[in-house]
Amino acid sequence: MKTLLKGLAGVAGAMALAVGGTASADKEPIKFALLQDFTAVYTFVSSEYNQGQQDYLRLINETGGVEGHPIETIIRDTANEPQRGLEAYNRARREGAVLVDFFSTPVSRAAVNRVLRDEVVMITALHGRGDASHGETFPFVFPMMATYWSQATLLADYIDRHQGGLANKRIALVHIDSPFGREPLPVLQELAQQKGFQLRSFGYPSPGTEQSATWSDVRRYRPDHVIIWGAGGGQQVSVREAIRNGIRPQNILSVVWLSETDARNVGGNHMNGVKRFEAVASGREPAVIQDILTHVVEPGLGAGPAANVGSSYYNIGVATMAVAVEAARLAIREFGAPLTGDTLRRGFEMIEGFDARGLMPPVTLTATDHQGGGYGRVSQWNGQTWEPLTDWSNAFQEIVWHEIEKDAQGFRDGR
Amino acid sequence: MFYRLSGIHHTRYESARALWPVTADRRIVQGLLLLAVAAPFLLSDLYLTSYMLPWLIWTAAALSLTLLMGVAGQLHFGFAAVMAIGAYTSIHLTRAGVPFELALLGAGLMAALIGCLFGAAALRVKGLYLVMATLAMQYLVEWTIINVPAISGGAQATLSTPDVTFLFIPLQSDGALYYTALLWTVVVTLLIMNIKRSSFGRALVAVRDKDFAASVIGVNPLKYKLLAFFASSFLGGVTGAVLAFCYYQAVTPEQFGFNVSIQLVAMVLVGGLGSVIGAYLGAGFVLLLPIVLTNLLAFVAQFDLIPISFNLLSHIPLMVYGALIIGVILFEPLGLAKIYDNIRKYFLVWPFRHTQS
Amino acid sequence: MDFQFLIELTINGALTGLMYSLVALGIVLIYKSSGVPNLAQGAMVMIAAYLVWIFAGLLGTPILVALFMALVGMFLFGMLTERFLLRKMVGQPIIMVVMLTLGLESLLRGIGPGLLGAAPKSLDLGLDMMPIIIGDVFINREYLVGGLIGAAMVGLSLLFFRTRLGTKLRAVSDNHISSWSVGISVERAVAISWGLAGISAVAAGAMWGSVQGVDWTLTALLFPAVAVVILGGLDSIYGVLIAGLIVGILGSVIPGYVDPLVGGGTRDVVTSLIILLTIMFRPHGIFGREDIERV
Amino acid sequence: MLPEKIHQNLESSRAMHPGWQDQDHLIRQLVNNARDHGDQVALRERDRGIWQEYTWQDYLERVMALAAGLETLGIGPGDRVLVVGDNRPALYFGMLAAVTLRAVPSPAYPDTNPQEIQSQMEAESIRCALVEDQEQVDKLLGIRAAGYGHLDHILFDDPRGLKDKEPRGALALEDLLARGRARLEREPNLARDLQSRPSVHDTAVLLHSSGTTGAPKGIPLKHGHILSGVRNASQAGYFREGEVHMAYLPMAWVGDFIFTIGAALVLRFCVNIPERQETALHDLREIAPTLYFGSPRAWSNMLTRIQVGISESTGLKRRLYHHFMPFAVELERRRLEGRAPTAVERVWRAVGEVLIFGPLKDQLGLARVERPYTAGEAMGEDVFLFFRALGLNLRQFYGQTENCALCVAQPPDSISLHTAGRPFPGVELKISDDGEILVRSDNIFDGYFNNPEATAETLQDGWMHTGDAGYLEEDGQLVVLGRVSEVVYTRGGERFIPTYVENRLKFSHYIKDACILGKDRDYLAALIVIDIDAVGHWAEENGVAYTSFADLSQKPQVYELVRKEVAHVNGVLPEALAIQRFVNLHKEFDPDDGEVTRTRKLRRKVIDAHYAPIIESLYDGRGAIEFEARISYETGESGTLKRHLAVADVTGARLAEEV
Repeated sequence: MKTLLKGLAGVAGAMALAVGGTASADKEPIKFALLQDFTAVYTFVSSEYNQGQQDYLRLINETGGVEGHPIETIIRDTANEPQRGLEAYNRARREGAVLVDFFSTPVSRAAVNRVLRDEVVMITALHGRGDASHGETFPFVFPMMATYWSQATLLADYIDRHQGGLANKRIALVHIDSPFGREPLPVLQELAQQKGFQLRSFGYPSPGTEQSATWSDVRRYRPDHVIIWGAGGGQQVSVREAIRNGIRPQNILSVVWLSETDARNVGGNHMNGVKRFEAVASGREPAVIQDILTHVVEPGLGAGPAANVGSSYYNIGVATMAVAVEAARLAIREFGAPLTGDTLRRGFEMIEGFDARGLMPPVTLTATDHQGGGYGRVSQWNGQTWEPLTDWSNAFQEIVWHEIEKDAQGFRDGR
Repeated sequence: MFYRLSGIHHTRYESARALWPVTADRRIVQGLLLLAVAAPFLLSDLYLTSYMLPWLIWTAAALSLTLLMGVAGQLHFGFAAVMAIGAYTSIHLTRAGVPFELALLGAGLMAALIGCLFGAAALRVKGLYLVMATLAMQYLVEWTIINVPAISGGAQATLSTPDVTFLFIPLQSDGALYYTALLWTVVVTLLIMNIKRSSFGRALVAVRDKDFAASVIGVNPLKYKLLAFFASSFLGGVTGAVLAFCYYQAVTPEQFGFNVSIQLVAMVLVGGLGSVIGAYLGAGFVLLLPIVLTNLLAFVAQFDLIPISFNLLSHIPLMVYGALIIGVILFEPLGLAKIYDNIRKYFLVWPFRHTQS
Repeated sequence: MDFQFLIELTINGALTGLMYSLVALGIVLIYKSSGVPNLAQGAMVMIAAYLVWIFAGLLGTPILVALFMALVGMFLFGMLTERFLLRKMVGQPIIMVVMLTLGLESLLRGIGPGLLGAAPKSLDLGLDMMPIIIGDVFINREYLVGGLIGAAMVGLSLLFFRTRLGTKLRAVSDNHISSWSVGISVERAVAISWGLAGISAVAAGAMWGSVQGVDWTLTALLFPAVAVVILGGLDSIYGVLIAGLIVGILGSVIPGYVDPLVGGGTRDVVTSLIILLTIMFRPHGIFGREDIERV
Repeated sequence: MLPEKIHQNLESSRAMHPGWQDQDHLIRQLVNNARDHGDQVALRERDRGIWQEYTWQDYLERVMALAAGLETLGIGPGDRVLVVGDNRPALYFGMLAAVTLRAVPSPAYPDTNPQEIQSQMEAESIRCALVEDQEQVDKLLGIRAAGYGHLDHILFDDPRGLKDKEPRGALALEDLLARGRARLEREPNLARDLQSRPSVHDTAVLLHSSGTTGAPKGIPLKHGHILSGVRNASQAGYFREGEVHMAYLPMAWVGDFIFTIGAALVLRFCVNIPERQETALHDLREIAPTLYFGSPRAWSNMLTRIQVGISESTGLKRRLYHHFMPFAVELERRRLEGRAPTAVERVWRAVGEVLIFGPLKDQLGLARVERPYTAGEAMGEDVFLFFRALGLNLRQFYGQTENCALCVAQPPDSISLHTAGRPFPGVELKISDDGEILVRSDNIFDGYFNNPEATAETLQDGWMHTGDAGYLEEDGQLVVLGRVSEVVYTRGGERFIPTYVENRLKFSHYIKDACILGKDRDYLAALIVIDIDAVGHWAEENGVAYTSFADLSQKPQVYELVRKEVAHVNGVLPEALAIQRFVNLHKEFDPDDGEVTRTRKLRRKVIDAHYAPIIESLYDGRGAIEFEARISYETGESGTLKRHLAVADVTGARLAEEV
């Protein structure tokens, strides 16, 4: 019985999707597990995001791998269901994955305890628990980009610096009515006290496809700025409703989840001037994207439609893998092969000022800070592309870290 | 062929109504139980923790629901909410220092109390309207959990399960978690089987078949409907707690969403309404089929034989799943249990086609 | 000010409600003829929206032509669904039918995004996004059009039931067996009602697709549509109209006043409560016929 | 009966059987069993789905209580007690209670018509009857109303329809039991007294000959006959202690008394009684007896049931059956011829045991049977081989009611197809000069009831004349040919026994009954009764539509089918004895019409009379006949119905087969 099952496991092991690679990468492969939701809730992001991840890893393999080690990916659909995510995780772990990316908040949350126990690195870029930035509490979890708290503070900071200051302003937070939508509330409330502005939150029910009543109310509040906090189809509805209700696009600021597709769906030039938080540069200009075009997309090795290359979510995917590969490189250099979850973690914690050749703000991860500083910038839709308005920066990190500490403490107490 | 029925005679009605009067069935059950007990030694941790464990727990959930839907005939499209109540109750109780064993009881009671509110609708309507009413209540419970941070656990809306012991064994190792789940599932299984052949079970069946008629023969439909909701919700609540502690080890509202309710109903229906073995088969089907399909497709995809997009590939399990549910309902409305029954009968009457006596 | 807010909420809510009616109409048409609660209507709306998008967005045919082709396509789709799936379910318990339509929903939700890509598609019907402003009241132009179409579809359905074919359908909805005995083909009537549900799905898909983009989230329209259907009565076309207005208005006005107090989106709560309260106090809805159960 | 008479009988019996111990009787066996094995289950009865058990103590207690009760009704030594009904524990208890009181149970078949019962009652001056249920009570009330005045007591077992409105003289056995119990309590020494009353020389049961020729004769069997018969058989290994036995055969038949009471008491059988006759096969499976007795017809029916079941079965199962069954039959045939199977064959047979034989035996409820027996008439070779091939050690008995049916049996080691076996130990057997089989032993009765002429004819010089023709093989095995009285001659002087040919015909599944004609005629011809189950099934399979038995029997396809069967039998008969023509009858032979006995033996005279026009047509060359069929309705009235019957020639077919 046991041998039979081991045989089965062997077959399963052979299921690991090889990204391929013809170059000199000939040492034993490093396995990354990209276990994401391709069919349920996050499909609006995950297809592009995952394409960026695959293309970048392909680029690495095509150009010699990580210190000669090729990277293999294990890609599975989890349909955003925790039990399927956990199955895929357990399987990937057996197959030797040292890094896992669920790109799904519920699945990541359900897996936190397991990755901590199994010592597998879990990256939770732009999703998952914000308090996972607390490296001591969550040694194997790496948000590695600005948490929602950092995004909120940065947007507030932008208003403060570039749009006439925060003091005595009326800010509306229009959010999807879910834990994710409510996440920025505490930091914004804290800021409202510090900076003396009015804040009101407006929740709309998920999935956010119908928000008209909410926006009538928002209009009545006569906000100076609206921060929209949603994801997927709800975002473009928010933008349309905001504009319909006479809110100038310039005064609409969004969480990171607002993309080219959303702009297309809003249609015309209605969205011109809408701002969003940006954790990673979009477009095809960054050198890494150029390399991908040359080495991966043009030879026909791309993982998806070439049109997606350079889109916001694609580039975020590229950035996550760029950081991960960098961490792997550092780890192998420092600790040698084979790479384990623990050495990879320490590799991550050695990353200093890494910007993926201009794709993203320089990120520095330490044993305590797994967020990497919470850097980002504000960009604006100009009808064609997202045009950066500011340099990479961060803001009010003390408030952010107050939240991080508080929730991490809660997590430690719960254990 | 494996069945030997001759010589089996009963001198009391009790033994004639025994759970497994046929030796071969008893052997099968014993064998399966033995395999289940030995599973931690036979299976790799992947199959133990990702397949066996959730399968057992979901089976317990499907069994709890089939008591209500199959035996008592009360449709319920909000059972995930009932399980959520159990899960959250148990976590908050253990966090407050209540021993796990009592917390399980509390989870069951709380779920049963609120579950009876669901049942209130059943006193008024049935069939499609009951579906809609329970569906609406599922939304209400979900909304309440999400919108009351004291329940859902603050900004992160995630509550990790605290370390607990069950019957003096710390619930830490995979084995301990597995055996706890196994124990619970066995308990639920035996309970449902015995309810089905008790007067309570027969009263429920009478209510299911025609509640007016049941009242004529002296079965109070209101009382039994509520009892059915109470019992089923109690089991569902405890199962929710077991799910949280033994499998997820953390609860978030998404784990008990509307789609989970639908999946539970699918388990019960695909398995076969009211059938115990069907709950096992249905839970396996609904829970494991998409996983197996996904892995299978990933395996096939690596050979690059089929030039289809990754996007389509990842949606195939969803389509197949939908198609199979349609298929089962169209071609075997009595579910997988009926298919099992057909296979069993095939051997039971071997070498004939029908029973001969 | 407050009064205007109320008016705005009411008007926009009413229009939204009428757009829900578009989705609900399909459910009622099918239930009326065959007693089948089609919980895949949301998915049919999604498929219809994808069809319109394929013709208009992908192939670039003019929007009216695209709509017409989608109408034909969905009419056939509805008929085929009835012929190959639902017809075999005659005599099965309601729960089986419900699960079958849910299975169909799963299947469709895999097919649409699976074949066409998961990212939302934009569907441009050429409607101006700017609201109509009357005094201080903003009226959503898309909702206005959608609401008018919704009302028109309901009206058309009512007229249709006065035609010869419609009379047959009415007879079928009254009693299968007696329709049979006077020579009306019940199967055909039921199939046609599915085809009509397909047509109403096109109207709903086009409108909602234009409002929120075309992707799987269109299936979520099922929930408010169910509320409309329950409130109006499962077999009443008038009910769709009236209940659509009520659900839309309540789902707009109540959250408009309550949301700021509780800081959450209460519209689904309102919808849930409408379903619950209707079922508890008037299970057969405002206009629905009450079944008499015999032992 | 007068005490002096009884005493006189006793004395003469003592003189005849000096070896019998006076207190060695059936009741003593019962007492011993209750004393030594009181907690063991003696009797089970299926009642409303479950099996009610009686231990030996229960058994004894009930018999004693009933005896005590019966005595209060005035039943005493020498009284005959009529017993009518299906097998029921209470009836067995009642019979033994009567035996305890030295009265004589006289069982009758439950479907016997009132006239026959009345003549039996008159012949035996019955005063008390022990019956099963309301149906039999009504029958007896009818007889009483018809003028039989001596029936004082009707004791019934099943109170349904009778409770609280008992007719005059009727009493529930349950009430009698209570009465007896009360009496036993009042008189502490009564039980012991009752137990010591019977003697081995008492008549234990009064059975009846089948009445194939003339009126039934009473056959009294004494304790001693039964005990010695059972002991002989057990000594030869035909029964063992503690067998599980199924009591489903009619209580009026000698075998049932011997097995269910005689052997069961001596060897402590566990006796099982089915819920109803119709459920007997199902109940058989629930019990899975270790000893099973079935008439050749019952075995043959069982085989038909299997074959019909298999032909309806699914492909794989059918193919497996059709592979393994012929294989095993062939193996068994060779084994009987003395050729041992090879190792490979043995292994393959073991595979078949798992796949087919074991499941089949399980389905039939014969999985535990170690001693399957048959007796009564000749058994078809294919039936015999089939069950032996299944792995059942099926063997044949040969005997008559007069010798407790325990006379000759096939020994376990040397079985051949055509012999009846060897005599039991203690049984002497010889063939008379004119070829009749004669037996002598302690289990042969002492004479017919009130019929000295018949007794003198049968018992001569201590030898019983069986009336069967036969011969002994060199190894001492007996071959039975048929009734001596049945030997007849054709006009051409060919000697034959119709039954022998008929039995060969009946080996076909399609033929239920046959009557061979030819005595003083030019050639043999046959009246055929088709088997409605088998032929009906065949018709369904072959798309032959039919409405009724009569319709089916006249279908040309059915004639063709029967013709082949007849031609096959002709193949094993001497040419001069070939059946040349036959008619398919439009109905079955009916015991109510007197055409067959209750045990389905032909009454040729009746048949000759009933079917005279048909028989004539068989010999006058006509191809068909219009027949005025006589119909008996259940009310007892009769009418006529015109039937068109075809007459078929076999010769042509036979020639065709030879070509």
